Amino acid sequence: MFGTLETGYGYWSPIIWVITIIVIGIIIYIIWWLGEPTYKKGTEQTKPFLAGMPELSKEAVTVRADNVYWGFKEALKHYYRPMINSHSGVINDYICWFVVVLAIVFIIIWGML
Amino acid sequence: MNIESSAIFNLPFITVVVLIGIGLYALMFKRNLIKIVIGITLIESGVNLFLISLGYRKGCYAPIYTNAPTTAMVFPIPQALTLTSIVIGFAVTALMLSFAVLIYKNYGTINAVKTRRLKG
Amino acid sequence: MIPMSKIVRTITNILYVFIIGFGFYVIIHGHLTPGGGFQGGAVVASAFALLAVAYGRKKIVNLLNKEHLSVAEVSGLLAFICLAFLGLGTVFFFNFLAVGRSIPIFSNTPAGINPGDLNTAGIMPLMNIAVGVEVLSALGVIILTMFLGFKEGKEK
Amino acid sequence: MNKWVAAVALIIVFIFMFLTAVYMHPFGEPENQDMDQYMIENAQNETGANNVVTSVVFDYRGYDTLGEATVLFTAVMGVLVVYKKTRKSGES
Amino acid sequence: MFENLVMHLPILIIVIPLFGAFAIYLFGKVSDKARNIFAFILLGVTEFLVLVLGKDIYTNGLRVYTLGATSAEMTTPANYIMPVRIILVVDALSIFMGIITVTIAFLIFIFSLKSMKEYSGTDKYYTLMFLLLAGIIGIEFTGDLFNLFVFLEIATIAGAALVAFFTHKAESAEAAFKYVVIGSLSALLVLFAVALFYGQYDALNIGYLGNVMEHSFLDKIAFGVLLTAFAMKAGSVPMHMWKPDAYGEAPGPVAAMLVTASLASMYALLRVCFTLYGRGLNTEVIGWIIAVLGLLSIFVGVSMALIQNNFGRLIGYTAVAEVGFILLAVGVGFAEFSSTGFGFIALQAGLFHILNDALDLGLLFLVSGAVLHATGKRNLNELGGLARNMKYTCIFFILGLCAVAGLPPMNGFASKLMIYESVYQFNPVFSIIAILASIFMLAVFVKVLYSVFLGPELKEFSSVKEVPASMLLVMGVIAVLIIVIGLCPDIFVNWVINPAARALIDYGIYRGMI
Repeated sequence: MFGTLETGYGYWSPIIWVITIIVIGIIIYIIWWLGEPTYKKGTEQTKPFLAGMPELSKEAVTVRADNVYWGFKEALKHYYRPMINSHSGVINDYICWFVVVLAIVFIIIWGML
Repeated sequence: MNIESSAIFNLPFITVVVLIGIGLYALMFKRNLIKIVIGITLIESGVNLFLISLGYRKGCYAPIYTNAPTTAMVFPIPQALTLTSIVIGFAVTALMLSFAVLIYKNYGTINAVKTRRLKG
Repeated sequence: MIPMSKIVRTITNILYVFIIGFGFYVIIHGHLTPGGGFQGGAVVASAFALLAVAYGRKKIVNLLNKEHLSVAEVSGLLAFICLAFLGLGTVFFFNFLAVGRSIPIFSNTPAGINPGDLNTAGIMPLMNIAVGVEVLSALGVIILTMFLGFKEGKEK
Repeated sequence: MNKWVAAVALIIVFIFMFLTAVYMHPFGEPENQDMDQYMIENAQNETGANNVVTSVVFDYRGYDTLGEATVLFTAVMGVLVVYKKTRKSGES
Repeated sequence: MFENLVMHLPILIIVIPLFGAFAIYLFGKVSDKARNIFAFILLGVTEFLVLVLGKDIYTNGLRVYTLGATSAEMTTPANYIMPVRIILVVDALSIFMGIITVTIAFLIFIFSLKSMKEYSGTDKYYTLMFLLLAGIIGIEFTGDLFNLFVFLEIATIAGAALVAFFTHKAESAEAAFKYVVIGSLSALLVLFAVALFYGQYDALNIGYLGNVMEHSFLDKIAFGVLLTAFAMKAGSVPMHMWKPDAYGEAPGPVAAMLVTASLASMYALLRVCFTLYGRGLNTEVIGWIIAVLGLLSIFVGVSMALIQNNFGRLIGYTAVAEVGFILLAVGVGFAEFSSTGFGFIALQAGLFHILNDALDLGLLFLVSGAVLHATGKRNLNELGGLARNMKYTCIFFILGLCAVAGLPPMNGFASKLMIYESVYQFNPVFSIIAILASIFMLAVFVKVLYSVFLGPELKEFSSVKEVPASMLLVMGVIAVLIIVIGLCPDIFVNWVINPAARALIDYGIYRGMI
């Protein structure tokens, strides 16, 4: 069939995938359409409820890139600290890594002879 | 191949390896950017020497027919390759040195350990 | 950089003509003797370096113009690549002037060991000159640029 | 990166390169010489130049020479870029 | 006449950009507009020629071009046993890489017209861009090892000078210095390996060397040097650290071009492994080395990308991971080395991923360039809420995100699915790690999407305008290509990728032409 890619184990057909997505979308739309239309724009419903506090300004609630995935980074602290240290930014270290890999490759190739 | 005899007669090749080794040492352990450039230049000289000494044949002359004493000539191709490689090395050296100048202008130092705002 | 002493400048005045002349000799005899465009160009550029060191920063700007040099460089390269293009009737880089071709320029045939004849080697003398011009002006531009340092432009 | 690991790696690389030098054919006695012998014998007839090196540089391997001249041009461009006037500050 | 033109195409595709580079510098002294028109025409011609050559090679097989000989097909002199001149050999793989390179360069040129307008020294920028293009195509089309070194140096020097283009920023000089040191070191070691070949066999031609090679100790050493040098140039862990530096500091379009430059190193690695050495090596061990390097690249690249705060640098780390996917697939393909079964599928997947990598990362780098153009900022901490003012850029970024993270139905998904499934049959653990890393990749780009485009509108960006139409057009073209390749991957795999992979496996054809 058009658009079917043999992947060695099975196959991948983007056309079928797109059709499936469209069908699922239609079903979702039908379910949404069957629901009760009590939502109204511009009323009290749409405002966020922050435990009765006044809403903070947009600037204050912006999550900056450093804080995204903070928990993940904190959990993997012991992995990230040596990784950041090894990316030291010194050109000599880059070449040291190169020479180390060269030595390892030489040893493997020599053992292979 | 008889290793004992060739180890003595391959002295030019051993010089090449020593040059490349010194160059790699400079690249790995010297913190001065100018010395790093010198390291690259050393490796380049080593490779050039390697090429040119590969083209040598015993008892032969330069491959130029103008008033040549004999037609026994050394290999011409390594000389052409070395010429190319020397010019390329010159170009790279000029570019690296001007980057070093620019780094000095911006950072005020050419110590590799201090010029590392890009890390992590 | 300040100019050097009068002795140096006088000797430079005498020498640089000879250096440039020797450079062009090496370029033109590239197909007969050791040397060629690159080596000769480097020799000529060393005369530029000598001038720059002897005369210092202020005067060298009047002596050598970077714009002209860079235009000369591009022209040399364009000449070189166009010579290569001219062989395109057969194959790129075809030596269309050499031995046995129809155009009788640079097409004498040397045989064996001989004292040398400038009128040989096809497009090689032309390419030598093109490359020589390119190299001398390229090295000249590099020497001048690095010698003069950063421009007094407005840095932000 | 540990300095000692790097030093050991450098020594290993050096040893292998040393072995290359030892295993290379004896200096001055190359084994295969077909390509160079062809040029020594035929360069003068084919190109008309006395200097075999020049005929290699500009005829047999002229394309490399074009690349080489281009490298020089590129380096000049690079040096000019480094020393250019800065007009705009792009980023804060 | 037409047949004659097709014969000369391999050299013309390299030389026209080279000629253009020299001429553009002269034109730039006269007028900017004339220069741009001239450059546009030249690139258009090159694009057309590369497509014509591609059609010819996919129908008639590979082409050789002997420079300076009396006839282009005469690879060896009459009655002589070996080639003495430089020979260009263009087979399906070369032209595949060539089409990618020229197309990306063409698009990037149109993008740069507006985005680089307000910086000084634009004529040097375009000259260097053309030189970089010529260098990359020279690497891809050549059949001569020393020539490969020369063009590698052209690409390195031009790339380094372009990385340093923002001279008003201190970091760009540092990144360029690192790039040129790493690049010239690897090029010099390549030259060392070339000298080893030359000393033994007195030959420089890849095909001829493949035929006569005896796989002695020196050849194995040369292989080690070549493998490591090209892996470093391609940016594989642990020799990847120059890559985020250089990509992060280069202008966006330049970074997109540098992606194709490192893919050209990947091509050189493939050429050395498959065509030069072929089955003479212990393919299983070498395949394992390459695959492990790839796996490390995937893991380290993705995990380091997650904590970056610079837009370009973050994409640079994901570029490391993408190269890792290619290396993993190619390593599996090399370990199996057969024209059937999962090894061949893995090789196809690796080549397919080269195409997708160039497109996806190209799009993302162009988006970063567009953001830099619009806001003047690259630090993710300072950006936010741009989707309100830059709707189209945001949409293109989301498309690129889906493609690079491997979400269906984008092109990245198709190639990654092939990689997972074929690698799974080689070693299940590798495949699982690759899938996990792909999920992380999505997380990385969701972070970028959130911190750059989503979120409340910030005051300092309230007057930001959408980038000019030509830049949007370029990003749109790449996005359309991504979707088209994603929707009908089988056409590309069967028509384009399959011959390229076959050209690698059946190395006898390449060697037999000499």
